[in-house]
Amino acid sequence: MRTLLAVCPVGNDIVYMVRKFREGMSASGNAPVGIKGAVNRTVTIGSPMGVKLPAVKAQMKHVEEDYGLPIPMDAEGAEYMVMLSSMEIINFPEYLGAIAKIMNQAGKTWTLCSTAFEATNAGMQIGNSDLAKLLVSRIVDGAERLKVKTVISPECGHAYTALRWEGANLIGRPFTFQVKHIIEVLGEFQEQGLLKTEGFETDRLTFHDPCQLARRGGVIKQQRNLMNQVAKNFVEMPDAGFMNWCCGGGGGASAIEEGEELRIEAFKKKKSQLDAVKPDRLVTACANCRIVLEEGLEHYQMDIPVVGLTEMIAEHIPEKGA
Amino acid sequence: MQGPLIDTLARQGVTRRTFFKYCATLASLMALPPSAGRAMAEAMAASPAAVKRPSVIWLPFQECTGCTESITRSHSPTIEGLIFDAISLDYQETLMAAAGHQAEEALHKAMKDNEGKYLLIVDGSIPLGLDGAYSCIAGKSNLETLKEVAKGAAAIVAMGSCAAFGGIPKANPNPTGAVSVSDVIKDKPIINIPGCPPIPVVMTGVLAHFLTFGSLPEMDSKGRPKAFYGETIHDRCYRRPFYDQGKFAKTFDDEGARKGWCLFELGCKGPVTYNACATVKWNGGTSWPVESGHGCLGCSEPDFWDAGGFYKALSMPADPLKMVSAAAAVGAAAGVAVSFANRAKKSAAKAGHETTTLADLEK
Amino acid sequence: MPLENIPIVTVSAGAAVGPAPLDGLSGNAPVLLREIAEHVNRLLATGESSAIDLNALPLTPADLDWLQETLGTGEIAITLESDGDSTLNETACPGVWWVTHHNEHGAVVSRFLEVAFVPELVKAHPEDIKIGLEHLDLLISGLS
Amino acid sequence: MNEMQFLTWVRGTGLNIALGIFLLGVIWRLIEIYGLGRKKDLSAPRNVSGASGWNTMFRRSVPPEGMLKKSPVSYIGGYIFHLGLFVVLFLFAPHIKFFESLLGISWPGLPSQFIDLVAVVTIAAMVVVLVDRINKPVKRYLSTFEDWFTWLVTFLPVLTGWMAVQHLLLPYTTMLALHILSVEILLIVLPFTKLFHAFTLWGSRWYNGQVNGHKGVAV
Repeated sequence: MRTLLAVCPVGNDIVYMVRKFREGMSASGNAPVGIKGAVNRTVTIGSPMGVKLPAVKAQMKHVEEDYGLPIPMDAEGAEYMVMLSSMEIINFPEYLGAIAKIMNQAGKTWTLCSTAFEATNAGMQIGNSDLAKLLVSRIVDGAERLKVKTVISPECGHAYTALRWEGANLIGRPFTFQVKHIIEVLGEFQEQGLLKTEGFETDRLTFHDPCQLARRGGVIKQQRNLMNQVAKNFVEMPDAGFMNWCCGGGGGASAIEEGEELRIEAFKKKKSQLDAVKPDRLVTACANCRIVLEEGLEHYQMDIPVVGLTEMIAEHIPEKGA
Repeated sequence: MQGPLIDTLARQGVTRRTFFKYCATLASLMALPPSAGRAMAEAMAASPAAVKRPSVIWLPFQECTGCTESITRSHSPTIEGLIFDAISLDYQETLMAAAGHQAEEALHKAMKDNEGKYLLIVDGSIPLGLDGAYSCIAGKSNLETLKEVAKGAAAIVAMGSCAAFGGIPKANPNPTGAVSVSDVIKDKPIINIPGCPPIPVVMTGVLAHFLTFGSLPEMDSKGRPKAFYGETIHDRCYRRPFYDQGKFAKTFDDEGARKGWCLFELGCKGPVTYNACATVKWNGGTSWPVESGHGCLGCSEPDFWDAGGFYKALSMPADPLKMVSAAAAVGAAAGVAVSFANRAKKSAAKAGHETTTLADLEK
Repeated sequence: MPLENIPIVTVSAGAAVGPAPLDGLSGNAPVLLREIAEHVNRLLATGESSAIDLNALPLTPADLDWLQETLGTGEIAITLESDGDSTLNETACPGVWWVTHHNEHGAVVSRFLEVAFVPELVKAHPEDIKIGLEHLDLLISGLS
Repeated sequence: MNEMQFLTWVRGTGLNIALGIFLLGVIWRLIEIYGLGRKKDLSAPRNVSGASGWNTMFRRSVPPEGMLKKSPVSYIGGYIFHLGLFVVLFLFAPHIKFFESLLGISWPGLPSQFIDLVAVVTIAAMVVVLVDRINKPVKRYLSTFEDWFTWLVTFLPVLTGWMAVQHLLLPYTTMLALHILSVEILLIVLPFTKLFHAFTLWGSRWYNGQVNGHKGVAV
């Protein structure tokens, strides 16, 4: 599965066609059950997985203890406001620690926002502009209340697209702040020499480009520069970058149970890419991709762990004072 | 006139070699392979000359006498004349000495004496308008005459495009209601020799066939002898190679025209015209329209007069495109109207949009 | 006004007259040589004579000139006087005859390339020979 | 109606109607499509050189890396028949004469033997593309009536034109008339089917390129 966007000779953009279709289906109550639930939880509770603020706080506390670094919340005037996806809060707490380490090393001020910690925009996934707008507005309100310069989208494809490209159009006015993907921010730090790492990964690594980040987001070079900073044995899969093949869960297939068969079938393409380079580990920068990839790798009994790029970078940041 | 034809000819001073030469040429004209010329010559030479020359009646209707002119130009004293000596032309208004009642008598005598055996040649179309009053001979409409004379004919030759297809009299708006012979007569073998005028040798070729084989030659779907009308002017045109090379005269006096390039763009109808001009040529093989620098008019095809203009290339529109500007205007108007409607619909939808809520998802 | 002041544009006859001047070659003539060779081969192998009707082929006047020039002139040139001349000329390739029939006005009515030991038309027909024999007999009887 | 009258009709009345509907449809649809306008994108643009509508208009003419190998039939076959259609349509002398009569401008043509060859190659390519559509389960599944229909109305003018020139099956006059008739059907159908891409191609490429160029993606 590779979006038609990249190849259609007459310039059809299938994504927008599907979006229009979803708009109608969702408004008429015909969206898949699973995704309806996710939207419901995001709107009422604040997160598609039902994570509430106390859970985030508990997580913050754990990370603060583990890393010995403060995790600021609602710090007005901070340069960066960091968003999380539920996936990271529940499954990948390392992400928060990684951010703390990186920001600390770069000497940047940053904060979480108590009214807008969840980046995932389930409204956009279900294809409903009104709900998507509601969810984006929470982030905009939070960012403007805290007067931050930049909002950082987590390693989550949809969250990034919803905020970076759709957000301003949803609320009908340009943002007063910038929106960046964490990989973009890391790339900037790297360029500015604010990202100092030590040691190298020596096993064979490859990188899976999330479609929302690369093909639909324009972030392609940064992740490669970052990979090369910490990995000795980084190999590219065939078709990597702009023309990369989907994890199998793109276009919302990961958000619904009915999509499982499709995901497994589509993963064959990914498998052929992986078989071509036979990596020891697979690095990516999208929590959604990560889960779908893991599901696929398990199904095809491939023993390739999947890791997030941000965490991997963080692991190479020297301990403070060390 | 008894004995083989060749003896008859010999008595008229025609040697066997002359006859064979004629047959070779005739075969070439009839687009038959060279070997056929010899076979034809052998067959004709050996065949007994008819005891009695077949009677031929020639009826002129709405015509210009061009066909007769064409035939007579080839008539005497050429070898074709010999073929004519082999027939008895019993009625031909232009050529016969008789006139008035005598002529009518000759016609009726020939019809009576040769009933069921005479060959009827018709040139000119038959007007049906005003009960045929547009053209009458001896107080009878052409329609009446044709029906009467055709009754006893063995076969009919429709000479020229008028008799064969209605010709120029039938051109839009066809004021006289002109039709062809085959539109009127349905129960007799009819052979069409169209052309405006037809090539003389085609006429003599058909007669030669009738005399030697006693039948009409093989015909195409339009009733024309295949031997002469089997291929298009274009296919046998000596300028064809220039067409294939994409070399065209753009005007009648440009460089291309002087170099003899293809006249397609000047409106030549050669590609859709079936006739033998390109090989037979006119005026004793002197030249023919395309060789003298003018495109083919398509005169041996039905309705050539109304086929979209003589100087318009075949690939050009036959009529002025009247609808185009109107259609463009209507299209533009429709486009603008629909655009406004779309915009109105869009703003109405925007104005009437009820914010969807979670409840809507569960509808 | 003196006569020479009247502008008269002279156009050379070659350029102004005739539909196909020297460069009017269609490219159809050279391929004919192969066909002629086929016919000659057949003549040698089986003795079967044959002919090509040049008027039936899309050849320009320039093509015909080229062909005639290319085939060249042989040793025999026969003229048949019968209702207009016919010329039967051997080309430089023995067995290949260029046959042209004219009508009594001198116009060319048909043109053939005949591949034969002797062109058919040249041979005397037995029937005619019989008549000639009768004539001979008559002459002989006149001697006595 | 004999074949000459048929030919005169398709060259006259038929052409008049077909060109009328064609123009009406094309102008209507172009105005309607472009009249829809384009919303201003309020998100902050990411400027990357090479990422713009103009770039995409040309870049999309070249198969993206690796795609040629992935679907050679679609790309090579597609290219051949599109180029073939272009050559046959615009460089065959009788066609140029037709355009000249409509537009008043003309240009040099190509020898008809060459056009003939191109026509045969085009026909072959179109057949291959069709067979590919039938054989590949995904393509077959995605194909609707319109896909088969538009293939046919595009194919027929090439086939009948070639057959007319080659004197195949029917007399030239009839075949030529059928050829023109098939072109008229194509003209009538074109504005209202996917064949309209002949007109919208560049615009939609530009649009696509522009939308993605805003994101800094050179599509």
